[in-house]
Amino acid sequence: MCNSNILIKIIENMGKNIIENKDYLTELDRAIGDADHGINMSKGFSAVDAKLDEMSGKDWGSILKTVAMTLISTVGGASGPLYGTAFLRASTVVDGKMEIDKEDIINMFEQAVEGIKMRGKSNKGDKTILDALIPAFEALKLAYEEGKDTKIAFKMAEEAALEGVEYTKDIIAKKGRASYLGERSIGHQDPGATSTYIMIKSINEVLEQN
Amino acid sequence: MCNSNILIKIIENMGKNIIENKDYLTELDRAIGDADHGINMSKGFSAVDAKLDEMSGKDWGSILKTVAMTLISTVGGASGPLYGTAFLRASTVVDGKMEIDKEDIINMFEQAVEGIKMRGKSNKGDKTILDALIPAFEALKLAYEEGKDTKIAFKMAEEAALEGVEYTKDIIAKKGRASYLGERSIGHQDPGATSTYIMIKSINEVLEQN
Amino acid sequence: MKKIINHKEDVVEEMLQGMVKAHPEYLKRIDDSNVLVRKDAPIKGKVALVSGGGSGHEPAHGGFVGLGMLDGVAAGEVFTSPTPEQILKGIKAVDGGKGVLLIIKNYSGDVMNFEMAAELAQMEGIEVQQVIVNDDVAVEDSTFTVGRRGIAGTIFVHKIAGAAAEKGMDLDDVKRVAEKTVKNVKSMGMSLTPCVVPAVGKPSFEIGEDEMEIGLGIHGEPGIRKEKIKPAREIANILLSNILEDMKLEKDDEVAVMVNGLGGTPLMELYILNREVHNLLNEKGIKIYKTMVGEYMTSLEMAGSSISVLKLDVELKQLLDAKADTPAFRIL
Amino acid sequence: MKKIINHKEDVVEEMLQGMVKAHPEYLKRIDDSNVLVRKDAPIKGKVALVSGGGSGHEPAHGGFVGLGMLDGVAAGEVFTSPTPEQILKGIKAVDGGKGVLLIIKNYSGDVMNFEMAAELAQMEGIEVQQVIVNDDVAVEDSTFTVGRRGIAGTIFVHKIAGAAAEKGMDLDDVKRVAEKTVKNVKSMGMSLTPCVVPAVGKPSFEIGEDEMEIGLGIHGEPGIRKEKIKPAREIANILLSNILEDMKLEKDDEVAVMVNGLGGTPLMELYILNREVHNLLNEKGIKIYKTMVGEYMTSLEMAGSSISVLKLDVELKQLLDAKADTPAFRIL
Ligand SMILES: Nc1ncnc2c1ncn2[C@@H]1O[C@H](COP(=O)(O)OP(=O)(O)O)[C@@H](O)[C@H]1O
Ligand SMILES: Nc1ncnc2c1ncn2[C@@H]1O[C@H](COP(=O)(O)OP(=O)(O)O)[C@@H](O)[C@H]1O
Ligand SMILES: [Mg+2]
Ligand SMILES: [Mg+2]
Ligand SMILES: [Mg+2]
Ligand SMILES: [Mg+2]
Repeated sequence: MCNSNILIKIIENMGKNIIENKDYLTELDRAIGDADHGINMSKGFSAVDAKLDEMSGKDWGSILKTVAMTLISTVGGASGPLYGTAFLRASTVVDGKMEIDKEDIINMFEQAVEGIKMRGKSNKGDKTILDALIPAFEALKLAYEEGKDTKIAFKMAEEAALEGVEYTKDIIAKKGRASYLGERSIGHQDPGATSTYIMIKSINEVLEQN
Repeated sequence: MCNSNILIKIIENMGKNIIENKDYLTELDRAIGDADHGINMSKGFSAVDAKLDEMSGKDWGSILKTVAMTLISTVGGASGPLYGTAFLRASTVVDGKMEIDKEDIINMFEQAVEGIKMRGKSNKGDKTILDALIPAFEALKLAYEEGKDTKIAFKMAEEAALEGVEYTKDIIAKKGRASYLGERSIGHQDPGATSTYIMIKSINEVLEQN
Repeated sequence: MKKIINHKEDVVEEMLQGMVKAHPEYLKRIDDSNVLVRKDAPIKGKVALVSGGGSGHEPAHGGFVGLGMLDGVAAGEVFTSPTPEQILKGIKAVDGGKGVLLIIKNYSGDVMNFEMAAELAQMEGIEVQQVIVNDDVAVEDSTFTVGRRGIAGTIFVHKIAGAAAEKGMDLDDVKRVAEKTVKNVKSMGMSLTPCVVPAVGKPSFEIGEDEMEIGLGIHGEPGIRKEKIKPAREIANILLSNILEDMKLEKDDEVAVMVNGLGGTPLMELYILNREVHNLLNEKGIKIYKTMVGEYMTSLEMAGSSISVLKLDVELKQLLDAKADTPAFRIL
Repeated sequence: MKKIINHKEDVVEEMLQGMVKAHPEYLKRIDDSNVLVRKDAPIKGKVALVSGGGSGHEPAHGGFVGLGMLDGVAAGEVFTSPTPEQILKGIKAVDGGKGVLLIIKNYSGDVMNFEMAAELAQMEGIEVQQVIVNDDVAVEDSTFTVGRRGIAGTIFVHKIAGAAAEKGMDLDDVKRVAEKTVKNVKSMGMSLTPCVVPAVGKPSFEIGEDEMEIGLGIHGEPGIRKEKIKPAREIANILLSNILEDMKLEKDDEVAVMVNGLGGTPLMELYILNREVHNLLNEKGIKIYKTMVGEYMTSLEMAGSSISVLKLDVELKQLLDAKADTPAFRIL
């Protein structure tokens, strides 16, 4: 159904949006972290960007694995292994596939979520990436179950991710550097959840044009 | 000529005078040292005192050697090895002798001076023990050469020692802790030269009564 | 900040160069990476041990690379985990075909990065197992960590697992003795002064002129409490009480003891503390088989010390005594 | 003053107890004296080596007692010479019938007390020789010393003379190689912070927040000058220039290098300094045969480092490489 060409466009757009939001993400991480999330992610996606040409024409699994390995070896900071694992797990679902279907999409997201939970020993409510990713996944799954098409499903995922980002403002961090601040982390939006949202939004932008 | 009984009395008197001057010597050492010369010497001579009985009836060499070894192992601080060496060297001159003569006296003093020079790598003018002991020895030797008797000779040695102590006030210290102070040692009397003087005076006090 | 460094951004790079220049007979560096491995790595047919973590704890961990201890280490920035690809480089450089055991100190970053590297290595066909060291009894769920932190007791794991690997034990057995060591070792520390991370430029925390912090972490993470400094005897008592409360030691049990300097405490004081530790353990009828006093896992220039107690059995004693030849620790 | 001690008057006593408790396989104490000797002393038919000095420089010197290095040491109060009778106890306890060599650091008190002990030992029929170590090129005729001071280069003398004695060389030959080592080794240090002698209770000298003192002595004796702290590269250059100006080294000469920590400087920084030392010596075509980086002769908690360069020949290399087994230094 979905050709891997669209994946290349999605990844390219993710990179564009992450890099555009570099300072924003960094400022969020200044408040409750070490002020480098934007720097880390931009470094990672710049490196990914440089590999877009060589990924062209490859299968979904190969592309996602390349993204994973690139992020792992360039991001620096917790988000590297976390997002890297997410992409790596997702890649195993669609290994060798040039075309994928809804089942694959759901499974990739599920694997991404499980990967981050396992790698970060974290879960919803810890004020992390997962507080955007898990609501997004649940909304996506629900939309598909209700028979919605992919574009609608992802729009709903994006909305849920945004709500998740908002939600992270008011809770205490239990994982990552923000957790070192204890109650002082309350009132601040989580950087990782924000970059997750940006990435999901980036998927939508590409789906709309295609 | 001189029986070793008199040596016992001399040593006893040295101990009495040193201990009486404990605070005085310590204060001198406070100004240009580490405020312990009186403490050191009193400790040494108290230990010597405890051995007076067992030294009674022994030969000159044995008595002086016992004093030497006792001072070495109890004085603590530079004056221990220095005075210890002086007494040790002196003891070799009169090893086994129950009676000694002027020749022995001169040789004992000479050995004491040489011993301290060798042990301390020092000489007259360094603002030390030797600035009392060398003048005392030279005065003693001169007095004997001029045919004076022992009591007179030692009085002259005592005077020379006192002059030497005075002299130490105005010179810069080149050895020992006082030398750490450089020019700030000028204007202060040397503790070691002072205890030397006290010891020579102690000899005289005994000679007068005998 | 007064340090003997050049540019603060270059401290780890320059330290690694300095280590290799100092110990060419022990260490080689993998290209320009932050990975140091045994000069003779990979050793075919031997289980390989990889460890590491943030820099700033020297001699841990590069100082323990060599015969009978570690095969390779990855060094992160000061007090920062190494990245997965650095660790993976280490794993690949030391893999002798019998598998690799990762010795990981329990800090979120270290665990995440080492586990990521393990997964990548397994994807490349290398068998990787891991143990997580969590010997610090001071706090549970501190900053940086879920559960207990890994501190100086890690060196016991390096030694014992290293000896097991050196004598040809297989990966399962090397892991088994490593796990046994982790289970049997408990530690706790205290600090008198903070340290200064070069990139930060100022002290890592504040402490009064007459205070000590009990249970402080090796990156300066908060401990149990600050209190007025006490004599060595009471410090030993506080630390040992916490340790012994956690271990179930009985009269006539045999232990190994480590009195570890955090960097700024003179060796004289570590020996004074050791005297207290021995006296206290002797009072309880606990037999001390071996003692290590010195700087094993430091925190830059922090003044303070940690005490580790390792409960021994026949196997652990034998592995503890086995020959070792590394820059920082040797047994003939 | 923040230290891990009990009563300040008991520091040396308690440290000695702590050392013996830590290293029962290496050390024994002579009664209640401040003398530590090899567990297996006296070794009949072997020249014995005795050293020591003030406490506060640990691991020097008790840490170097054992096979291939020292037979016995006498420990004085902090930064104070041991007394002649302590040293004599040491001489008598280690005398194996082939004579004793005293290794004395050049400080007036040490020289006086060790020479006094030598004289007393000779009176008892023990053959005693001595070497005086004066490797510090920083100052001539400083406080405490006539001529140059003995600092970290002393450890090279311990090792080389120790190896000579261990292999059965006679007293004249052991003294010969010790003298050769003294002649061939030059050192210089710098400090960033003072130390605190327990009995005194306050810092041994003052130094600005951004200053270093070049050529400071290990008891805090004045150095050449205070100046603004410089990067490691320049520190190495200053120290090495002074050292090399004094030695006559030529291209292709082989040396051993020691980068010694004074107590409070992290090992990371010592390795960074070592990198600079190696680079500078390499530039001059001088070959570095062996490097030692760590705390060998400290000054309590003083931050700083000293560099020692030892010019080698075939004999010195062989003795430097020889097996050694002591608490603080081992070669397999
Ligand atoms: N254990 C974890 N599980 C999930 N997400 C995490 C975890 N730890 C950190 N994160 C995410 O990583 C983000 C910080 O990333 P980044 O700043 O790049 O790394 P670092 O914290 O190492 O500097 C946090 O905002 C959080 O969302
Ligand atoms: N090298 C030396 N030669 C001769 N006398 C010396 C020498 N060094 C020190 N002294 C003497 O020792 C005295 C100090 O003795 P004392 O206070 O007991 O020892 P310390 O200086 O070790 O505390 C000095 O006043 C000086 O007279
Ligand atoms: Mg961050
Ligand atoms: Mg970061
Ligand atoms: Mg004095
Ligand atoms: Mg004194």
